[in-house]
Amino acid sequence: MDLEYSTEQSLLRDSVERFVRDDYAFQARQKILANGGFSAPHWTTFAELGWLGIPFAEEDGGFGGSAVDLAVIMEGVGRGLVLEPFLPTIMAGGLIAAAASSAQKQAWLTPLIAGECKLAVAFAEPQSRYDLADCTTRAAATGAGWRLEGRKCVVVGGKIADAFIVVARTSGDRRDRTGLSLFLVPADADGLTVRRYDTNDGQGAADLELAGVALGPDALLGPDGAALDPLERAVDGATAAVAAEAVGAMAALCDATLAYLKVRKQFGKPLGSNQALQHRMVDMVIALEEARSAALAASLSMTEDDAAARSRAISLAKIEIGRTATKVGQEAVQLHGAMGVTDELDVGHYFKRLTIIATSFGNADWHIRRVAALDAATRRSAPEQPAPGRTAA
Amino acid sequence: MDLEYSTEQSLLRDSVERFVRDDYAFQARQKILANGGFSAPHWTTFAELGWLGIPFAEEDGGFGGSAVDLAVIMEGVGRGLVLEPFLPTIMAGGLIAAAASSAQKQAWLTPLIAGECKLAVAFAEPQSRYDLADCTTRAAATGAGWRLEGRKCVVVGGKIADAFIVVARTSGDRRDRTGLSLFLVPADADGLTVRRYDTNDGQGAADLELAGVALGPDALLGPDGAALDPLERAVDGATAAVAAEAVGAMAALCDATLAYLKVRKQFGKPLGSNQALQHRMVDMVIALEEARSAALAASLSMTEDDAAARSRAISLAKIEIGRTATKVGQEAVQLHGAMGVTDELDVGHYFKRLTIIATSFGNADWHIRRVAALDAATRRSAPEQPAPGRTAA
Amino acid sequence: MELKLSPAEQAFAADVRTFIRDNLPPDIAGRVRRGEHLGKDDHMRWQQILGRHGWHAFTWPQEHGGPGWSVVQRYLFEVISAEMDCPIIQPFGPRMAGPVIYTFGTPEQKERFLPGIRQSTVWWCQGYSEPQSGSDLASLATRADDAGDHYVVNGQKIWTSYAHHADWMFCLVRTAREERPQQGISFLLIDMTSPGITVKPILMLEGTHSFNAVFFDNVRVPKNNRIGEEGRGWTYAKFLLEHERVDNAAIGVTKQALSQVKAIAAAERDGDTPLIDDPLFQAKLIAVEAQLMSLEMAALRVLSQVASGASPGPVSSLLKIRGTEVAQRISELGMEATAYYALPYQPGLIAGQSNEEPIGPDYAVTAANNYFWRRCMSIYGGSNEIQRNIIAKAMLGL
Amino acid sequence: MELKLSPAEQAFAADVRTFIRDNLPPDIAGRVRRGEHLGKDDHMRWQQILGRHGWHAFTWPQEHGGPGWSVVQRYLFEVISAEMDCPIIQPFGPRMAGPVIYTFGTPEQKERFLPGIRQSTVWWCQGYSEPQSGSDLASLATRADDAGDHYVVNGQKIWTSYAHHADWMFCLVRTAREERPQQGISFLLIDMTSPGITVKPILMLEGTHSFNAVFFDNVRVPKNNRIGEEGRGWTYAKFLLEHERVDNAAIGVTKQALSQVKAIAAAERDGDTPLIDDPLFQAKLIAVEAQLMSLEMAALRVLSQVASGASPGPVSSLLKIRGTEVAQRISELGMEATAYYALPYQPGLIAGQSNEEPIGPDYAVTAANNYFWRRCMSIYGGSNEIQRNIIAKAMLGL
Repeated sequence: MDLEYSTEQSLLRDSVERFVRDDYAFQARQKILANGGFSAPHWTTFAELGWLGIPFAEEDGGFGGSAVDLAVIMEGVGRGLVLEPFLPTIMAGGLIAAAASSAQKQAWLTPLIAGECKLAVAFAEPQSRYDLADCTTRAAATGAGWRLEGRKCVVVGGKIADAFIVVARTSGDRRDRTGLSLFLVPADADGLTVRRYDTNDGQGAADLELAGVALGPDALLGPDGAALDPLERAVDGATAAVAAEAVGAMAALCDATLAYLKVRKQFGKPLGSNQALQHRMVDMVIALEEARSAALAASLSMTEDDAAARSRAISLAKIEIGRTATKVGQEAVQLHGAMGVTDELDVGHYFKRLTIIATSFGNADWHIRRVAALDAATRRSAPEQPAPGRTAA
Repeated sequence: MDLEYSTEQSLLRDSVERFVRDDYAFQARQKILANGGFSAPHWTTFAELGWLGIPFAEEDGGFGGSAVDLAVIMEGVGRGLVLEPFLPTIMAGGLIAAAASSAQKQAWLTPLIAGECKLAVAFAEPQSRYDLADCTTRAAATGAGWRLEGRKCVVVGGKIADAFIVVARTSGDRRDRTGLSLFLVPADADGLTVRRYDTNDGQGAADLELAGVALGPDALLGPDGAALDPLERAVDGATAAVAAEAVGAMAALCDATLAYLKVRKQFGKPLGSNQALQHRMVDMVIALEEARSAALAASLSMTEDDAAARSRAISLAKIEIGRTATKVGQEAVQLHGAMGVTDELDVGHYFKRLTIIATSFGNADWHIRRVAALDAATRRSAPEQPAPGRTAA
Repeated sequence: MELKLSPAEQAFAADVRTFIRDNLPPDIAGRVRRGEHLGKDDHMRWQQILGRHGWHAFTWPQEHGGPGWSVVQRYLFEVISAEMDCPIIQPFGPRMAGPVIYTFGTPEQKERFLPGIRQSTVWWCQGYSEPQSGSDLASLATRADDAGDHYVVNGQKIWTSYAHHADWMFCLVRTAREERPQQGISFLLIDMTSPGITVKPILMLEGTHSFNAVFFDNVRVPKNNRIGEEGRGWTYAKFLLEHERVDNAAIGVTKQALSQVKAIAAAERDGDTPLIDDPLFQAKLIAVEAQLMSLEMAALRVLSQVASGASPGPVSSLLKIRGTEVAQRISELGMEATAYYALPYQPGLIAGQSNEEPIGPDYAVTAANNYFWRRCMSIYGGSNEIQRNIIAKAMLGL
Repeated sequence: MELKLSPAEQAFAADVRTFIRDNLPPDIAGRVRRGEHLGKDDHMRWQQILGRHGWHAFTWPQEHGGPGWSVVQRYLFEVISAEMDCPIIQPFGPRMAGPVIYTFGTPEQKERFLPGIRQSTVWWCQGYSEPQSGSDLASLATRADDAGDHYVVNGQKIWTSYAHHADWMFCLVRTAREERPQQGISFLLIDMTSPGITVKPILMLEGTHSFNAVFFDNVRVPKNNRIGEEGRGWTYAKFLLEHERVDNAAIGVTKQALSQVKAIAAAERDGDTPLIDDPLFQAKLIAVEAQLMSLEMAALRVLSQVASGASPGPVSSLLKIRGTEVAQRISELGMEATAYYALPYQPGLIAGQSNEEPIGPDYAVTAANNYFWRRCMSIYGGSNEIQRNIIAKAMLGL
């Protein structure tokens, strides 16, 4: 057991913190937001600093980093409220790395790591809520490849993605756990309508309408019909990543709120001299530490071989992230008073991003249900544990 | 609409408050507790003051009072942590008043109002949790009357009851909503084993073992097999009553805690000068006011003709009582520090009683499920309400 | 004691329903129902309809031209209005400026200002908060210097709701420096078209424009626009604050918001199950409904006391705290109900100024927005922390 | 970074399991599992078994006769002990008196007192709190007057856990009045058999006896029973308090408590459904498990920092706050799970001194009791409010 950062991780953290501090101050961030939420020079920087290659194997041109390494970057992403679609691209890259042929990797992963293409994963559908198996988009084999019909929604990062990984059904019915496949779909494919739009957290997204999108045979990523497992793993990984992002955003809010309590005066003394506010600030900091621990647990669980154990740990962590992100976000706004509800202060923007994180990749209720289902399956397969009573003694 | 006490209600409240103040101070109450939880002189007082007749019709020898009148007494019962089985007796009396023949009323209700007999209602069973229809105790018609077999548990007030109203099944299966009947069973009936015991809140209870208890035909209360509706009404009424009791207990805790904050000194100043504790005291008081409002809503709903609407209002109120009783109880203990967790201070005893109230007649989860079930039934029978969208405009 | 409405109260409720059904413009009702950010015209059209019927200043006694309703009638009017998707009546004229003017104003002031409030031909705003005096209102610094028959006002107000719509402002200014900050404050009525006034928008976190900063640069205000005595403005302001808190419970609007979230939850499907049948979401809805039921009863109890002549007192702080918390919670559930459709941001639709297609279901357009916006409820009108201080001091003697 | 245990750590864990399986008396394990109130004999029997194996003072370095375990080993030992239903090792000797004695004591004191602590032949208690000094420890008034080679102690301690079992007390007394209350305090070791000591029980709200009031009436305490310098007792006391808070997170015991509540919920039926399949109860269990998982990771992070030589500092306050809250919540769910069977009160069974039949299911006997008892967790060891003050001041600079 060892919970200290390695030297490499400490260096990575320093470089991320430096980028956020020097290049991503709130005013700079707002300018990027006003310009559509993307800075090409920043994307180049991400590639140059190696961030876009962190989680990929060295033989694929990456750095062979772990989920903890990714979390180090994501914490900076959260602290800086970074707008560029880093995570969507990394998530798509992860699916390619896991499932693609070497030709496909060459075609997509290599330019991705080089910062030459931005991807996004299209998994949600209008009726699906958080159920990854709830998929009605269909892909039919044609002589020449595949033909896709259906609709995907709220594809985060889709506003500026060059291509999408689209989850489509090659067999089975809506909500079947088998029959899902992954397809690489360029944003300019014929028959694909991309409705790009802004989101409340500034990240940007898109809805996709696939009306007979014709794709070659090389568009299929991984084995036909077996996409759910890698997709669940990718979403679990993305969940661990946004958990770390949430920690960064919460840390920024705690810092900002603490500073405000010290500086702002009311009734002739600093706000922070009010014990009631001190205790609430303490509760924010406790929540931050809990979030940090939960996010760490999530990242560490990504090395878990047993998918059920991994998903369970990710869900428990996401429940905590949901609770703490909501609490810290709401309290930071409240303790800032009227300033906290304005557009001009960064606090409201952190709050909105945390709100969206809490609702992404499954909200707390959804993850509670997932843990419950996993545990029920375990109980069915395991002998009953005796209740802690006298007779069992 | 009129939410002010009538003159009679104000007088009743004064008389209850006087009794609690003069005859039921904490030391006096502890003495009664040490003596088995019952004072015969007090019971006589209850009868003399008319409390035992409050909710019964004048033609039955009562005072024709409402649920609000009963609540006025119950608030005093809560404030004084009164131990005598007032509510169990009133609850049993209500079932008699609702279902009994005039001979049965003469035999049971008249002495009850006169303070000559104490009753308790045996509805729970070991497997039933809060489900009133979950009844396996059976009553079979014999030539000479009835024969009861089964087990009832945690009959509150049963420790010193002279007789029980036992819910037993005359037809149907466990959890059927029909086939339940009520039987009057004297505590000394042949075949009845009463296991009397103390409870955490000092009220005392009993478990009943009915091994071929033979009863005459006049033991059946009301029509054969149709007891669930009046039983639900009686339990709803008792729920409204303990809601008012909880308000009395919470008010006592708020008073005690506020006084302690003003008197107790730490670090050279009164505890109550700490703003963090002030705000928590305020939250206790807010919870008390919410509880008071919920309890009032519960009592007022008992005049509702529609049983579903009544039950829904009672359940909403009990959810609130559960939440506020837990909060006020826990906070009162916490703000009293180590004193709060001792047996010698009244605070812990209020806390225990509030804990038991929260778990009685259905805990919050159970009432949430009941409201959900009632609403689902309404939705099934009513046309769907349009969602507040554009298209519905 | 009786919760049921008397026959007279039932008849009144029926009248209100009929009037609203016959007179509320459907386009306005639609915008309210969809939770859009209303424009000045939406508010004014409806308020003037009410004004012509004598119902705009619905809390006023008959002697000042109000309908002279009982507290129960007022309550019914508010709840029914919310239920039927009426816009909230903007309080600055009829709930704030009006009562101060008819209680403390001169006969000339009454004659001059009350009709415009009753008819809703004049939009008022409230000049209280300043950059350096958030919850500590009495520390205000905007100065009104005596210049014979008028004052010269210099300074800045902030968080001024709808100053960009307003014709007049009622305003607290400092006319003298005294030992206690509450002393030396005066209460002025200021014509917003006066030279020297600049209004700058402050956008809210969710992108809408309700708040403003208002700057005064040598603004001349005639002395006969002062309410009551010079230096006693704090008294008049306090008179208002207590009434505002009871209003802030806003039961009717909150009940309607809960119905809407229930309707959303009935429309949303999780797999094949309506979200409203999901035990966890359902439990949260029911828990908040239970709290709202308590809150409504608490508000009715306060109204009942007010009707018997008692002052609402610090209990009004309690209603403000819980009323805002419950409303916020409901908006949070509304957002949660929309899952991923909480993300799309369509400001044109939110402002009702666009015909674009909603990205998700209709009801999702304003869901997150509404949640974000409602965070300000526990801050305005004296933050909930200040309300707790008030209860601790005034009610508990701590 | 790696959460998995190294092979050496795995081997250690296996050793611990084997030892406990082979040596823990089944009657004691049964009592722990049933949540009964343990007697002195139960504790002493197990602690002496551990002592003979060198594991009673398991946090001690080898130079003082401890096993010299790493923080990970200590953590594993605690978690496995809890999992296997070992009694909690009473901290007063090995976690409190011991470290103060081996850190600040004289060679004679070490020789005299440490063996009895390592072997658990002596029961220690902590004389800190006084009636007028709850969380404000430094305001203590118990007086030790200089009488040549000994002190004469007069005064009263309160909330003294297990003073009725104790052979010795470590005790804070006032040897001088100085300007700051923290000055003039000395740290004495007092033989509980000394003439003039009276121990009076204080019953807890749930009826058990753990706490006492201890009265000192001219008790003679030899000066060589004083730790360190006269007047510097506060320094030694503070050294202890920080360590205590990390322990107060008590992860192992809390994890075991959660398992037990899950087992109860699997055994309870609501209709035909096990309570653990009830969505609402399940959701509460899972929510608290999520929080416990965070808490465990937070404790491991602190341990990892301590292992690298850092002091736990104010983060230990954070663990104390959340550790106690989570444990309380779990006990609350355990009580809730038993529905009406939370009512029966069977003190004989709770004390393990009766063979009467439980009224309800076995597991219900101690469920409410356990919930009531655990309310003291957020009060003892410096109340959670005091911990928040510490964090605000020491960590946040407020």
